[in-house]
Order: sequence, then structure tokens, then C-alpha cells
Amino acid sequence: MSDLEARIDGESVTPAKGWRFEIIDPARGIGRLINGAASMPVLVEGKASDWVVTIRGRRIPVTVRSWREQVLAGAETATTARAGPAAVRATLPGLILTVAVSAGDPVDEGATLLTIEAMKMQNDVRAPRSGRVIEVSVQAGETVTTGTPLVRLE
Amino acid sequence: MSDLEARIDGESVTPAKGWRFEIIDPARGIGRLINGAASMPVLVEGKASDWVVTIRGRRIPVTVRSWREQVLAGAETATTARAGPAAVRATLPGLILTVAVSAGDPVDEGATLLTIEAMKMQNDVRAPRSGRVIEVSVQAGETVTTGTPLVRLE
Amino acid sequence: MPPFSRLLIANRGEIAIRVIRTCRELGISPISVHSDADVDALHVHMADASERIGPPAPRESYLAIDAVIAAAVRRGAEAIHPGYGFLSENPEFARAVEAAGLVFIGPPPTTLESLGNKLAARRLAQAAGVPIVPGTTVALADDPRELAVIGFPLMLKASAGGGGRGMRRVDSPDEVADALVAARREALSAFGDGTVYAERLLAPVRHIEVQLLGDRHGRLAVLGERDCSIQRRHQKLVEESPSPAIDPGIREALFDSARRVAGVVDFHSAATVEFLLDTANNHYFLEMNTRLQVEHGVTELVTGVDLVAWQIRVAAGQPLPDAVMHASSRGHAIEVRLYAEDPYNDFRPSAGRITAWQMPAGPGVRVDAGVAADTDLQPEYDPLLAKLMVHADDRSAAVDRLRRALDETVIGGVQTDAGFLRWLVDDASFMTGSYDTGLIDDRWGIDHPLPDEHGALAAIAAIAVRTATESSPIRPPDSKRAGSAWAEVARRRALR
Amino acid sequence: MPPFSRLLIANRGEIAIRVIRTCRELGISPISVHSDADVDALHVHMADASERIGPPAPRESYLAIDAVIAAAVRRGAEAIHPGYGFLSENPEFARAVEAAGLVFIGPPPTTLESLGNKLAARRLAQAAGVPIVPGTTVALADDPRELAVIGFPLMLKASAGGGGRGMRRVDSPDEVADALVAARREALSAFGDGTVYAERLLAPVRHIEVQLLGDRHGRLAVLGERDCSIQRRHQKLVEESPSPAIDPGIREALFDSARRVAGVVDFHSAATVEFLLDTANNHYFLEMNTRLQVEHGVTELVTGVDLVAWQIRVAAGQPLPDAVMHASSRGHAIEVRLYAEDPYNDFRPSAGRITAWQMPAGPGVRVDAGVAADTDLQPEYDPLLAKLMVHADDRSAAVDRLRRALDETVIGGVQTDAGFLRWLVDDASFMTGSYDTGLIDDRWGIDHPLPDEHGALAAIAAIAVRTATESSPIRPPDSKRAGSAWAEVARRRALR
Repeated sequence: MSDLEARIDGESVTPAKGWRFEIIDPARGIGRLINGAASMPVLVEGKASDWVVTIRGRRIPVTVRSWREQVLAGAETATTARAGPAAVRATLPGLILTVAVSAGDPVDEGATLLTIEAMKMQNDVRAPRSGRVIEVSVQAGETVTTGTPLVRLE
Repeated sequence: MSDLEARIDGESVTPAKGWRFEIIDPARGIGRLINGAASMPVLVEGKASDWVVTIRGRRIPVTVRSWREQVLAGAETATTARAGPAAVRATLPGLILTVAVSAGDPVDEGATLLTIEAMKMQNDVRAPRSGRVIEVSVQAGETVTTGTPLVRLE
Repeated sequence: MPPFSRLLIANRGEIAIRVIRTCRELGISPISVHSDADVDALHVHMADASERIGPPAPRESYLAIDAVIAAAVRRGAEAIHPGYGFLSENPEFARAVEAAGLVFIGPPPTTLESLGNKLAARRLAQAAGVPIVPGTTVALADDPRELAVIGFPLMLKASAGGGGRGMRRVDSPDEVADALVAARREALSAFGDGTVYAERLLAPVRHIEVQLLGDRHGRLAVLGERDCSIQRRHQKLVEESPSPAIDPGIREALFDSARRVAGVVDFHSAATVEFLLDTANNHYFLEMNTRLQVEHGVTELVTGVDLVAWQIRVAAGQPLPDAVMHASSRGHAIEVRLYAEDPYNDFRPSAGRITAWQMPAGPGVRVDAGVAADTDLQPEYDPLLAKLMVHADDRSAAVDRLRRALDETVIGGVQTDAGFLRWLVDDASFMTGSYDTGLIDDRWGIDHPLPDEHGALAAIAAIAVRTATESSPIRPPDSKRAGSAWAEVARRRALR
Repeated sequence: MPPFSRLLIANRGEIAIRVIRTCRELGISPISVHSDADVDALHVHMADASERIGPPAPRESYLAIDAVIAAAVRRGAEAIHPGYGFLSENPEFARAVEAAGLVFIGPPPTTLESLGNKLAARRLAQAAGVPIVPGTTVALADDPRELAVIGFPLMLKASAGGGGRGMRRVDSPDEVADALVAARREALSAFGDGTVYAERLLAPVRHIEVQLLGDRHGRLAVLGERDCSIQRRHQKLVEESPSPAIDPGIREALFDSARRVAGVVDFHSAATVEFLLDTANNHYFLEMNTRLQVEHGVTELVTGVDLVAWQIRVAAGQPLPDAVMHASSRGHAIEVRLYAEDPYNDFRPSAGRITAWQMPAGPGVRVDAGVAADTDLQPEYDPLLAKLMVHADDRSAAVDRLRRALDETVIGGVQTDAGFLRWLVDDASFMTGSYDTGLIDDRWGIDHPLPDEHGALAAIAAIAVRTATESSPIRPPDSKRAGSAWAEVARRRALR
């Protein structure tokens, strides 16, 4: 077990002292964290190195890797970081209402790129960083699903 | 479908007219019987020819057989009916409290053979028909599970 | 400030969970106990910690005083809640709890003692001027001549009894000898005490009980009555409040009798005084149960008073506030007990694994369950699976709500009494509230026949499902779900 | 005699199920409708029959008047319950229902019309002598000079609006032009009407609303208030009754204003008058919703009145009895809405499949859910999953019960607002009841950071489960359960 490292948001996390985890309902992934008098129900979903732990209603993605997996992953991350253009993707499914930019436009970080209507709400999609628009992959009136590439920034 | 015959307690049953069955939750075997305005939730468990349908809280064992299976089953039943001694088995798990008969005793239908304590209750096990006791397989103080042979009648 | 910081629940199943929930609401850390049969039980998983107290047999675990107290001490619990059944009315246990320096959530040991002996309780009630069921007030001899005076039919009852055990109906003088032997044997085996007494069998009667709640400062709240007349084997199946059978005058008479009985003992915590009510509206003291009743939730629904929370608070010395003292009843509540029992076979316990478990929800529905899907029923223990309670404006709306809730209920794998309960809500004597304790014998019977139309409907469902699953490949035999042939249907639907 | 023999519910999700349950209790056969996205939805399975009314887009299904009425006629329904949202406040729909010879469960079409236009409703309330939020009572021009008089900050609102859509906050004069364009565009797209008006933005302020229930014979019951001050995007997340902010004098003033507004229209059925209450305890009319409110269950818990049952009964002409007219409030009730929304990302909707779904139960807990395990969330519709309600003696006990209930709640597969709600029950301003509509902005924020201790606990859990499942063979990829690696643990445990 000491071989395994947990990471949240890329940061290594030291497991809490004094607590232990008990499996309750393996069919549904429910367990309980116990520390003497106190206890807390928790849901654990996932497999291999990718887990999502729900504590007090919050889904916390946790990467659990052995040293060997960490070395392999480190190499991969380095490659990704060097990659050039950034794709802005839909984070929720919905209808494209307006598109505010065209290929070639320079945009500032936080500028509105387009608007998606989902679940009765209009949501602005903003530029994650400053740069030039290389490509706009959607148009107003189009329906998109989660993960659909919307705009590519240089 | 017209090839399939349903039997309850060995009796052939004609499916109700005007009703149809709709699957609701296949993962748990839940459906609904529908007849125009009326409907009724039902649970269906089992496989092949052996089903248990729960309607209004009552578990109803239903045998569903094609004509071919009926012919085979008919031959088998005939054999069973001819078989000689009857084994009286425990219908629930529990502790044998008293044994009222010994091998060789003649018993009348309905006579108490032994007493089982289960779930806080004393339950009398009675002779299903008149006959002579061939063998008593358990003794007082013994714990039995469902299906354990208790007494054999001639 | 929570009344206690840690509390051990010396019970299992739904009542252990009931107490765990209140502990959490009061900020108390709940500790459970378990026998080897209950390692994976729901109540164990819901507590902050659980202590093993012995093998499956109740005598070696949930009834093992030393093991339970050792568990409480080991975990640093300050109080023990005994639930109902098991050790809840055992004065020896209550004394041992106090000797260990812990708080027993219940009346004082002396009170458990004087009321736990049903014969002593009869004498006590009589002395308090409360009418008792006609019968003997001393132990029966082996050849009891006094029975002739009482008259037949009569009931033989175990003095140390409860829960319908050690009871025998006697219809004529020549049945007395056999019945006495049987009652003594059952009483001795169940309670270690073969003392038996006799009561005239009153019929038709209703079983009506009064809920009491007292603090350690002499205040006693009377929290209404419950009608528990629907019984099999002298054990309750259905309870409701208010009783549809009584008017304010009778109610006040019952309350007065309940107060009198409680007044002659040193009382605090929750208790219930049980009465029989005959068709002339005379009531007779039956017994006083010095613990939380299975059906306490019915009272909670109509009065809004959390009985478990107040049991714990008064045990810690808190006085009952005026809001509890003067709590009034609102609307109508009914509880039905979901038992793993076969109503088509004389309500005998059924064994097995719960394959499907879907409880009703929505307005006016409360479910206190002790099991879930995939629970294996433990034959050592009481077959109560869950209590389904409804609350509505009036009795008629409550019955309609109960019918709706039962129709939403799905339990697979074992026969339960739900089949009886679903029949009951359409029964004329239940709908009008005019039933008595003979309802099951008189109107249901032992082997209620299968209505032809239900057979014809079952045939449709079984043929339809076999047809739908016909093309299914053979599933691995280790598949846990009972309706395993359905899996293929589910898979196909998921892909669509 | 049931009020109707067959009733169609022109809605989906939890509210359709809520109405289905009451239909069953009243002996009415419930008929549901569904879009192509909802073929397998829970509300469809619980009805006696369901009619397809179109493709997933609401405009082509749940908002398609002709399709809904055709479905009702086809099935022989005598009445239509519109639920909330969708067609519930649409006078054109109500007229079409009546034109088809069916009964619309709601106020008369003329009343929907006069109150549906928020500007007209403001004028109407003002004429009735009820204070309104300071602002315009006529439509804003494209270059509105009058805004300077109202003062900043102010809110632009859509006259045809509701549910927070078409609303824009304006903090200074130079933001007016852009905000007006945006508000008009959103209003036009959502309601087909770009009319906009302005109200001063009052803060700090509480949102308190009064529940009305009227019959067709002129009787009007005022069933208490609800405090709905905890909102995100001007949509409610938490509601409670009674309001912890008001005393009997203020309560009576609110009731009086509510009665006045209802008095100037032709009213029957259920409706809610919404007010803002400032720190000086002045109240201002906001709007009157002429339909069942999402949070109606809170009122049902404290008053014991079944609002849906009475909506149906008064629609059939039954008068309100005295018991409803004089229903009093008992105890304290709180509702929290479980939404598929990410409170760590500005409460944006989350999409996906619900992998685990375990709702709380036991004393004082009511759950009205629209989904279950294995439900795929439909992005076309409102992300409300369930309403979790608690009822207890007093507010403090209700908050403790809510915390306990949230700790029993398990939802897997999608992030919900349960993370916010669990934080809320420990927040000082919620515990004391002193919060206002700014609570989420002021105390929660947009990206609530992960407490270090929760990260450290998540690490333990993830490492423990990975370790426990390490030896597991690879599972087939079609396994539906998200926690599929757990399957091996389950299998090993079952064999033991």
C-alpha cells in the first residue's frame, strides 16, 4: 500500500492520519471512513488509477498510482504540456445560441467565445487564455454534446 | 407465444383477456400489467420454465412450458407419482425441539411428527398422509436447514 | 450539548437503525453490536462502530448481558438503548448497566421487575383500581380447579411472557391438562420460567394501548392511543392511531387507567399500557410494556413527538417540556409491518435472500426498514423486515395512502405478509374500522385461496417474460439476481 | 366517488410522480405523457398509461399544446394537471383544455393571463393597495431615462418571465444599454416576448411567499408562508416553513397582502404570492404564481393539507372544508432540492448517468424523486433530481434531521448540489436562520475550495479501494456499474 500515491488536481496528497476505510456495500461502491468516535459515509467509483470519491456530497477525483505508473505518466504529461494549440470543448450538452468569434480573431483570456443554452440557461464559453482563434468548429443553432470541440486557439 | 402453456399448482391457466404486460425495470424484473384504464405493478423472477410472479404481494409460482417441454415433464411426473416412500422435509430452518415418533410407528394424516423452533415460534411438523414411519433422520437439539429430510414415511 | 457523547444500541435490525438515526440527529455517536450472523447487517454499517458480541444464537449474543456491557465499556459508551425485545425489559440487565456506571435508557430496574412479571402486574393494576381481564391473579397449580370459575374458552399465559409465546387457548375442561403442559414447556424454554396463569378469552375484543412518556422529575405525558387489533398468533401486524373504535369518553377512561397503573410504580422513559376493549366498551388491563414499542412511529406521526429522542433526553435528566406534555393528535396514522412470513401458510416464517427491495415514498409515507436488497434473512431472529407507516388528514385518506404505498412496494425472493396487507386495505371491516382481534381468523383464514383472476394475470406476466428472455444466452450460474434471465433484456435496452 | 375517473399529467419528473401518487390515492387513473427522451422515465412507468407527445425539445413536446390535448382526448382523460413550469401558467393552454371539454387543474385562464404578465401583476398589486418593489410599472423604452429615478443597482426583468430567465443586474448607468439588449434577447428567446421592466435591487433581503388555496365557491385559505431566500441564479435551492425571520405581526401583514392580490382576480386552485422582505421588515410584492409551487411539500408537512388532492377536488367543484380553511402550522419543515448541478463550478448543470442512488428514510423524512439508479439525465430538461424534505418539532431539530438525512444520501455518477447543501447545514447563518438571498454569493462563492482534510480522506478511501480491488480480474467493459472494480470484492464477500 505504501507503494501507492494519491493525487488530487495533480497535487500529491498525504492520506489523513488516524482514519481507516471500511467497505460496506461493494455492489454499489459504498464505504465508511472511521476515526474512533467519528465516521463518514463515502462513495468510491472508478477503477485502476482513476477514482472519484464522494465525501459530504462533493465528488473528488483522485488518481492513485504506483511508482511505476507515476514514472510512465510523468513522461506523458510532459509531452502534453509541450503541445501547441488548445481546443475549447463543450463542458455540457446544449444548443449553440451565438458565436462571437471567427478564425483569425485575437482574443483575451476570459473573453466570450460563444453562448450555449442548456437546461434552460444561457452559458457563456470563455477563452481559457489569450491567443488567436485558429478554427471555429460549430455554428449557431447546432446541438453539441459534452466534449465537442468548439473553438481552437493558437 | 401460443406455443407456451402456463401452469399454477399443476393446473393449466388461461391468460387473462384484455391485459398486456409491459417491462419497466429489466435489471430488477419489475413490470406492469395494463388493461386500458387499470394497471398493476408486478415482479417476475426466474428463468426457463420456472417463474415466480408477485401480484398484490402474493408470490405465485408459474410453470411456463412449450408443448415439447410438457411432453417431457409429463413422463417425469408419472415416474415421481409411482415412487414409494415420502420424505418429510423441513420447510424452514430451525432447532428440533421434540421428536414425537420413532421408526416403525404408524401415524395418521395430520399427526405431529416433531416440533421445530424457528424465529421465536414453535412449529409442529405434521404427517402429510397416513402411513408407517420408516426412518427418523434427526434428533432433538439438532439444527436443520430448509429441505433437510426429517422423517420418511412408508 | 448532546445528552450523551456515545451511546450503544443493544439490538439489531430496524429498531437499531431507528435509534442510530436519532443519535445522529442529537449529535451522539452511535455504537452498534452484532452477532456473527449480522456482520454485514444494515445496522452495523450505519453505526460509527460495531462490536461483536457472540455467535448467532440470541442467548449467546443479543441476550448475553456480560458481552453487551463489555462492548459498551470497551467503546466508551455512556448509555445503552435496549430497543424492544431482547434485553429491553430485563431488570437484571438494567441493573448490570447501572452497576457498570452507564445509563440504561428505560424505566428503573425495579419497575421492569414488577411489571415484567405479568401476574404481579395484574395484581398491581387491580390494586390501582384498574379493571383487569377476568382470570387468576396467582400462579396456576398443576391441576387448576379455579379454571372452572373463569369459564371457557380461556387463555393460558406465561407470567414471564410476551410476544405471544407461552400462550395457549383452551376451549373446554378436557383440554386443560395438555394445554398446561404445552404452555409451561414453551414458557420454560422461552423465558426460563414455567409459571402460568389464566385469563378468560374475551371475544370479540379490540386491542388498544396507551403511550406513556415520563421524565425523572415526576411529569407523565399521555401521548394518545394505538389500536392494534389486527394480530396473528397474538402478535400485531397493523396498528393505527387514533383508534376508530372509541369516542372521547372511552379514550379518557383508557388514559385514566393508564395513568393509574403508571402511578403505582417508579416510572420514567417510554412505556405502553395495553388494554382489551369489549363490545360494551368496557376495558381491561392486559399488561404494561416498559420499553419502546415496535409501533411507536404511529404515535410519532400523529403527535409530532420524537419518542426515541425524548427517551434519551429524559434518561440524561432533561424534563419534559410543555409542548410534549400537551402534544395533541393530528390526522390519522397507520402502520403495517412487513414480515418475512407466508400469509398463505398460516403466517409461517419464510427464509431466503431478498432479491428485490423497493420501498414507497412521497407524501405522508415513512419507512423504517432493517434490510435492503441482497440481505440474507437470518432464521435466528424476528422476521420483521420493515415498518411501513402512512399519515393523512383522516382515516379514509390514510387507508387510501396505505393502498397506494403498498402498490409501490416491491419485495422479491421471499413471501412476505404484503399479500395479506394488500388484501386488508380492501377488506370491508378494515375500511370501516369495525374489525376486531378475530379479523384474520374470521375473514382471511389459513390458506387464503388464489383468486382466479390473479392466476390468469400471473400467467400473462410469466409467458411475456419468458418470451422476452427466450433468445437470451445462458447466464453464468453465479449471477446473484434472481431474475437473471432478465439480464439480457436489460443489456439490449441499454444498447439501444 | 373519485373527483375524476381519469386524469392526464402534462409534465415529467418528480412533479408528474407527485401528481400520480395523489391520483392513485383518490382512485383516479393517472395518464402520463412523454417525449422521445423520456420513454423509460420513472413517471412513465408509474402511470397507468403514457402517450408520446413529441421529440425531446420541450417546444415540440411538453410545451406542445395540441399534442398534449390530443393525448388527453385519445385516452379519455377528464382533466389535465399541468404541474409547474411548462404549460402550467399558459392561459392559451388553459383555454384549449376547456375548449376540448376537459377540466384544467388551475386558476381560470383570465387569471393566468393577468398574473402571468409580471408588469400587469405589479400594476394590479399596486391598485390593490399592496406595496410593490420600487421600479417601473410600464414597459421600458430602448433608452430608458426613468432608470435614473429608480437608482442603482437595479434588476431588469422580463415581463413574460419566470424562473430567473431574462433577468439582468445593472450596477451603474453605463451598463444599462448592454444589459437591456441581453435581457431582451433572453426574454425573447425564452418567452417570445422581449418586454422588460426594472426594479430596484433590494439587498439584503429575504424571499418569503404565501401559499393560497381557493375553491370555486369563493372560499380562500391562507396556508402559511415559506422562506425561500437561499437561491442561486434567482432560483430557489432551499425552502422552509415557518420563516425564521418573521413574527406574528409581519406574518399577518404578508397574509393580508396576499389576500388582497388574490381578491382582485377570479381565483381558485393553488397559487403563491411572492414577496421580498427588507431588514426593516417592509415587504414588497414580487409576483403571484398561479400554479403548484416546486416547494409545496414544505407547506404540506407543517399544515397536514394535501395541496395536490385539494387542487383536484376544487377543480371538480368541491368546497374547501373548515379543516382546510383553518389548518394550523405544526413544527418546522425544510426542503432542499437535489439538482444535477456543480456547486464547485457556479452551479452549472452536470450531465451523465446516475450510477448510485440511495435516499434517506426514517422519522420525519419525505423524498419526492424523479429519478433512480441507472437514470440517464436528459440535458433538455430541468436538472432537478429530487426534493428532500424534513419535518420536526422545531427549527433546530429540523436542521439536525436534515443533516442526518443528507449524510444518508448517496448519489453516484454526477456532481449534485448535495455538496453545497451538506456545507449549508453547518453554516452559522443557516443554523441561526439569519441568512438572506445573498448567502451563496457572500458565504459560498463560485469555486468553493476543497478542504484539505477532505482531500486527505478521499486519498485514504481511493487507496483502500484500489488495494482491495487490485487482485480483481479485468471486468467486461459492458458492465453498467461505475464502480465496476468493486464487483470482485462483492463476489468474494458473497462466497464467504
